[in-house]
Amino acid sequence: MTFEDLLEQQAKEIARQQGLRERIYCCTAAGCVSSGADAIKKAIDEEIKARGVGAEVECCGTGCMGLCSKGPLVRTQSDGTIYAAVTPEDAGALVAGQGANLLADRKLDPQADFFIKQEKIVLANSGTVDPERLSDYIAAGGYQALARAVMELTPQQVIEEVKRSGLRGRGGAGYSTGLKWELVAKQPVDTKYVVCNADEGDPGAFMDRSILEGDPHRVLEGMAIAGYAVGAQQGYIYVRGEYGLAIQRLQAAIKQAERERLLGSRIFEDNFQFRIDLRIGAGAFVCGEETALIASIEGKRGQPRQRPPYPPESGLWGKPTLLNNVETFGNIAPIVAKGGDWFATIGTPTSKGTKVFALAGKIENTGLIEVPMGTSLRTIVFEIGGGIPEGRAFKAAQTGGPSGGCIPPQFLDIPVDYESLHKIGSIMGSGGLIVMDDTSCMVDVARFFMDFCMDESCGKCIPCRAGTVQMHDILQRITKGEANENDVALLEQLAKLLRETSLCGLGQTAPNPVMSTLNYFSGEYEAHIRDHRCPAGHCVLPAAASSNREVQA
Amino acid sequence: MAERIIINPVTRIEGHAKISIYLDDSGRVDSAQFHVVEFRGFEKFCQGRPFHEMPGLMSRICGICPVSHILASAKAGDHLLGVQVPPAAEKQRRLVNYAQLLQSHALSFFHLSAPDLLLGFDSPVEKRNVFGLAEKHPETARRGIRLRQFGQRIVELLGGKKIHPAWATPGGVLSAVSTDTRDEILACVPEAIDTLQKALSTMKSIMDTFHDEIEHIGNFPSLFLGTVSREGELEYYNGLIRIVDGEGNIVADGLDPLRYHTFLGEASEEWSFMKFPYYKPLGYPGGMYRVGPLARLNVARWAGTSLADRELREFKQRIRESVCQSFHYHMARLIEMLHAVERIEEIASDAELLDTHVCARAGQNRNEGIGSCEAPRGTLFHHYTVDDHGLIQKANLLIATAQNNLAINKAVEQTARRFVAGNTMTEGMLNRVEAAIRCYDPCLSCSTHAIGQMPLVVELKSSTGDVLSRIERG
Amino acid sequence: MSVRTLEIDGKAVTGVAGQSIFSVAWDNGIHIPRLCHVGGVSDVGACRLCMVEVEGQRKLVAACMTPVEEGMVIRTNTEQLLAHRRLIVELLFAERNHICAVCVVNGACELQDLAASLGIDHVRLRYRFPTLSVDTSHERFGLDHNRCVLCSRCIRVCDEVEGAHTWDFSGRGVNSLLISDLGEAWGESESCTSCGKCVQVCPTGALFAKGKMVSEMRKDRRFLKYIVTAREKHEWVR
Amino acid sequence: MKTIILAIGNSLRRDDGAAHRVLELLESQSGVFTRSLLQLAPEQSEEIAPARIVVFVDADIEPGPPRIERLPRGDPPPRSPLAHSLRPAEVVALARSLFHFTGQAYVCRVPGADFSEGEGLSGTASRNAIRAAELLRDLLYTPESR
Repeated sequence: MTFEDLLEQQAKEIARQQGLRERIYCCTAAGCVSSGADAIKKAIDEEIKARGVGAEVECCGTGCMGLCSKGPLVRTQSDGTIYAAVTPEDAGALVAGQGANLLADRKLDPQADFFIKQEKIVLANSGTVDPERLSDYIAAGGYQALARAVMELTPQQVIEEVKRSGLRGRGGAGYSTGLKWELVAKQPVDTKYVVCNADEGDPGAFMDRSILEGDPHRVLEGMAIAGYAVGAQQGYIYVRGEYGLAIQRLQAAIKQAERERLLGSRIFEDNFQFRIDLRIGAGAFVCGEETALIASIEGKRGQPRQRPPYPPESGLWGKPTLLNNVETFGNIAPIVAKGGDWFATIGTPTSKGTKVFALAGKIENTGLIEVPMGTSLRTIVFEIGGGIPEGRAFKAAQTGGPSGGCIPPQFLDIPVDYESLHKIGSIMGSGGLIVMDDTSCMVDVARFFMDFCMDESCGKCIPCRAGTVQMHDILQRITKGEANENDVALLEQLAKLLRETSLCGLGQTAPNPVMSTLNYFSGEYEAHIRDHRCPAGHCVLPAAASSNREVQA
Repeated sequence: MAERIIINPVTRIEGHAKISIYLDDSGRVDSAQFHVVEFRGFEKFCQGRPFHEMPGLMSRICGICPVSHILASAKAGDHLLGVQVPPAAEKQRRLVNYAQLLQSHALSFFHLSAPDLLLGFDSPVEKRNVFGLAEKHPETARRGIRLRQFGQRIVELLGGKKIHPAWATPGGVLSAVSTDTRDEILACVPEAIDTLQKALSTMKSIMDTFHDEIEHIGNFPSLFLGTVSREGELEYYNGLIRIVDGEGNIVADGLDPLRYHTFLGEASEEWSFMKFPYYKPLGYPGGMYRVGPLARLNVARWAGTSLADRELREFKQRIRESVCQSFHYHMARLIEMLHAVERIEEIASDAELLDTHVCARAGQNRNEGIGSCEAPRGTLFHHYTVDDHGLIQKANLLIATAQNNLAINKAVEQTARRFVAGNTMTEGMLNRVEAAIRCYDPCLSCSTHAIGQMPLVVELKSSTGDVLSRIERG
Repeated sequence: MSVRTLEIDGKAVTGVAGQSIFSVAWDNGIHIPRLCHVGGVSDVGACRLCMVEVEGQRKLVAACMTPVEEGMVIRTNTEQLLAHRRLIVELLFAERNHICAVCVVNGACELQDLAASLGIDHVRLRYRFPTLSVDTSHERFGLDHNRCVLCSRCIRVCDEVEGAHTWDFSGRGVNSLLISDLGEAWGESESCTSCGKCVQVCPTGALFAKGKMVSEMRKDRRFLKYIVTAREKHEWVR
Repeated sequence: MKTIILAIGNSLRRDDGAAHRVLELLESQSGVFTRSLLQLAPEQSEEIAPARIVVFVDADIEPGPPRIERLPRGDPPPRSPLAHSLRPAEVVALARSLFHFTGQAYVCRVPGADFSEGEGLSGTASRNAIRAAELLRDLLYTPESR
C-alpha cells in the first residue's frame, strides 16, 4: 500500500459511512460484555436484517466508551447520543431511529462532567471505531502517522518529535520516552527489538486491555513507528493470557495490517520492514517488569535480572530492546501526526499529555477515563467520577496498584502528575485508581496489596520473597488484633529493607501501600493494636481483655 | 474415703512425672501410680529425616545417656545397610558403651544413692545428701567424682564432645583411636578398680543394716530381661535376649533382639504418656519385667572378667533366694562398674582397637532396621522403618525406663503399703517412696522429652480430690 | 586491560575494567558478605547481601553485579547495610526449618557463618515452619528443602559448568522449590550426571552427600576454581 | 587467681540456651575461663575448685530482669531426689567440702520466654543475655568492691 492508497481507502470508507442513515456503535469491551452487550449487538443485527435496512443502518462493536458502571452502552452515530443500560428489547427502537424518543430516560447527558472534563488522545478511537475492521481505523486517519514517519521523516526526526512531545512512559515509572528511543537508536547493533508491554497486572486496572480491545491498530502503528525510529525490524507484544479478546483482536489486526502491507516488508513501498508477533503471558505479575518480561519472551522462567544493563543496551536475546507499554505506544501516532509541540501543550510542565485511568472502588462512575495530566484528584473523583455512592465520605484514593500508595483527603486538590504523586508517597503507576470510603479499613487495604505482592513475588531475591511474607504476616496479625508496637517497628524495618535492597521494582515498591497508610492513617493501626478496634468496622477483632491469657507454668 | 499422694519431680531437662498413691477409706494404701505426664515428641520429630542423621538426632534426646541412643541408632542403621561393622569400630563402640555405663552408674551410686546407704534412710534430710556424704565420707565422694570423670573422659576422647558425641554412624564410627588416647585410658584403670573394690567392700559391710528396706522396697516377683552373650556372659553391645523369672529360672533364651516385637508388647494407660512394655506370652500386666543392672546380673551366668566374676558369685550367693529385691540394684551397679572397667582395660589393650578401617560402606539394603544395646538403665531398642530412599517413616524407641515402668509402679505401691500410714506424710515415708524409685534410677528425659524446672511435689489427696497435705522439694 | 582506581571503605584500590566491586574488594581483603555468589559461575544478584553504597548513587548496588568504575567511592559496612544484612539473614532463618544442631554441615555452613559474623543472636520474625520434604532418591546425594535458601548456585553450576541443567526452580515467591528435571525425584532424573558439583557449591546442608551425620560434612569449595582454571587456562592446578 | 564462668543450658530448647549466648558476648580476658555445659554434674566441683570467683550462668523461667546473686554459704536446700544434674549451690557445696574451694560463687539468671523445641533465642532472652553480659562485666572486670 502506498500513501495514496491509504488516503483513497480513507476517503472511500468515510463516504460509505456517511451514506448510511445510522451507524449504531455497540460497546463490546469487557465491561459491557459482562453485562450482556453481545446479546444486544446480536439483537440489533437481527433487527436490521428483519427490517431489511442493511443498506442504510449498520451496527458495529466498539471498544470501551468509558462509563462501564452504566453499561451496556450504545451510541448512535447520527446524533452522537450514548444510551445506558440498553437491553436487547431496545434494538427495534434503535434501528428505527426512535432512540431519542423511546429511550429518552436512558440518554446520557453529553454535557455531563464525565464527558466534558475528559480529553481523549489515546482513547480517541475507542467507542468510535470497530476494532475488528482496519478500514474503520483508516477512516479515522489511521496509519497516516506511520506513513508520514516512513516517507517524510528520518528516524532521528521521529525521535526528536517524540522528545519534543515530552511523553513519559505510561507504565508507571515515567521515564522520558524520547530519551529511551534515542538510547536504543544509538546502539551500533544491527538487530534490535521493539517490545510492547501488555502484561497489565495491577488489581483493578484495565486501561491497556481497553486500548487493545478497542483500538488495536493504534498500538501496532505506534510500535511500527518506534521500529522505524530505533532501527528494529521485529516487535513483540507481550500480552497476558487472561486477555482473550485483546489477543483475538490483536491477532486479527496484525493479519489485516500485514495483508495491506502496513506491517511486514516494504512498508509504504519503503525499505522499512517491521513484523509484530504476539507472546502470551502465563499470568505472572512480575512479568510486567521489563527484564522478567524479556526473560519470559526468551522462553525462560519469568524472573527479573539485575539492571544495568538496561534493555536499551542489552535486552531481548542480549540485543538493544525498546520496551514501552500499551498506552505509551497509543500516544505515538497522534504525536507523529500532529507534532510533538501540539502534544506538549497538554498537561503540566513536567508531565505532558493525558493519562488514562481506570476508576474503581467506591465511586459512582466506575469506568475508563482519560484526562489531561495535572487534573486534580478532586475533579477526577467528584466531577468525572460522580463522587462517592450513598453519600459516604471519601477516605482515600489508591493509585499505582501494589506499587502505589493511598492518598488521603487533604491531598484531593493536588494535580495528578508524576512529581506530585511521588511527593505524597504514591506513584502514577499504570493508571489504576481505586477510591475508598469510610467503610474501608486502611490496614486491611495494605494487607490486601501485600498479599498480592507476596503471591506475585518471583522468589529470586530474598528481601522480596521472604520479606513480603513477613510483612503480610504482621499486617494480618494487626487486623486480627494479635500484634504489638514492636511489630510495627519491624514492619517499618522490613519496608526499608525491601525498598532499598530488592532486585526489581516489584519488591522495591511493595512496601508503598504499607508506608503510605502508616503515614496518613497511623491512627487506624494504633486502634487495631492498642484498642483492638477497627475504626472502619471492617476487621473482626477479639475484645482487648481476652488477649490477657493466663500463662500456664 | 480414698486419698491420694502425688509426687511431682521435674528437673532441668529430665521429664515431668508424678506419683499418685491412693489411700482407701481406712487410710491404707490402695494402689499407686507413677505418671509420666509429658507428651512424647521425639519420635515424631524424626519422621522424614534420612536415617544416617539419626545417631546425631538421637544423641540430643538425653543429656544423661546419649551414647546408648547413638549406639542403638547406629546399630539400627547397620541393620538397614545390612553390614557388619569393622572390628575396630565395634571395639570403639563397646569401649564407649562401657565408659557411658561407668559415668552414669557412678552418678547414680555415689551421688544419688550413697547418701541413703552410707548415712541411713532416717538421718536428717538436710544432711542425707551428697553434701552430707562429702562431709562424712569425703574420700568416697571424691573417688565417686573421679570415677565418673574417667567414664566421661573416654566418651570425650572418642566421641569428641562430652555431651553429644556423634561419632558413631551406620556402618561403624567416624575416626580411628590414637595410641595417646589408648594410653590415657589405660593409665586411669588401676584407680578406678581400687575405687570400686573399696565401695564394694563398704557396701557389703553395711548390707545387713538395710534388712527392712531390702524386704519392703520393691520386693516382688517379676520377670527380668537382659542381653547375654552366646556363652551366657554379661553382654552390653551385641548379644541375645534372655528372660528369667523371679526365682532365676530361664523363661526364654536366645531371643533375637531384632525380633523384639514378637515377644514384647507395648500397652498404654490413659494416666501416663509413657508406654508400658510387657512380655507378650504372659500378657498385660502379668508380663511385667525389669531391666537394668539387677536384671542383667540375674540373667547372666558369668560376668566374663575375673574381678567382676568373683563379686558376681558372692552377690548371687547372697541374694540366692531374694533375686527380686529392687534394693539390690545398687549393689548390681557396683559390680557392673567393676566389670566395665575390666572390659575397658581389655579392649584398650587390644591392638585391633587402633585399626584405621572403622567404617563399612554400603547402600541401604532394607526398609526396617532395629538396633539394641544395653544402656545403663537397661535394654534399649531403636526400631526404624524407612522408605526406599532411607527417609524415616516411623521410629519406635523402646527405652529402659519405660520397660521398668510397671515395676516402678509396683515398687512404689509396695513401698507405700509398708511405709505410708495415715493421711499425713512423714519424711521417712517419703524417703522410702523416693528410694523405691531411685533403685531404677529412672531417667525421664528420653521417655518424655520434656523440660522445665519444677519442684518435687508430694500431695496427699482424698478420693474427692481434696489435698490433705503437700510437700515440695527444690 | 585498563585499570580502574577507586576507593573502598576508605582504602584506595585498583581493579580492571569489567571486574565487579565484589571481586575487587575481595582481592583487597575486604570480604563483603554473600550467599548467592560463588566464584566460577555467573552472578545473579539474588541474595542482596552484598549490597553496598556508592557515593553519588541514590540506590544501593549489588557488589557482585556492578562493575567498578574510575573514581568510585564505595562503602561496604555502614550501619544501615549491616542492618539490612542482618534482616536478610533473619528472613532466611524464619523462612524454612534450619536447625543447625542436627545439620550435616553444622559448623561449616555459610548461612551459619553469616549469622555469626553479623551477630545475629535471635530472629525477630515469626518462624513459618513450612512442611517440606527431603529427597534422598539419588544414590549418593540428598536434598533437604528445609535447609535450601534458593541461592541457585546449584542451578548455575549444573547448567554452566557441568552442562546438564538438571536443577531449576518450580513455583514462585515463597513457594519456590528446587526441582530436578521436571519435578521428578532426583534419583529418577535423566539429565543428572551424578557429578556432585551442586552438592559442593551448596552453601548450606540442603544438598548433601548421603551417609553423613551431624557436623560431619565439609564441602570442597576449591574444586570449582580448579575446573574453571583448567577450562579457561588449560592449567590443572589446585 | 582465676575466674570461672559456667554457662548451663540446652540450646535445642530455645531460651534454655541463653547462658551460652551470654558467654559469646563476653570478651575473652586473661584469668577468666569459660565453659558451656548442658547441665551441671559432680565433676564440676573439682573444676571450679581453684577459682577465686565462679559464676554460674543459667536461663530462668521466671520473668524479670537478669540479675546476679551471690550464692550463700552453707548447705544447699533439699532437692528433687531423682535428678541427674546438680544445681549451682550443690556444685559449690561439693567443691567446698571436697576440693577446698574458698572463692566466691555467683549465679547469673537470664530470664527467657520460650523454652520450646528449636533453636534461636526469643527477643526477651536475647535482650536479657546482653544485659546479663553487662552485669558480668561489671562484676568481673572491675575491682571487687561489693
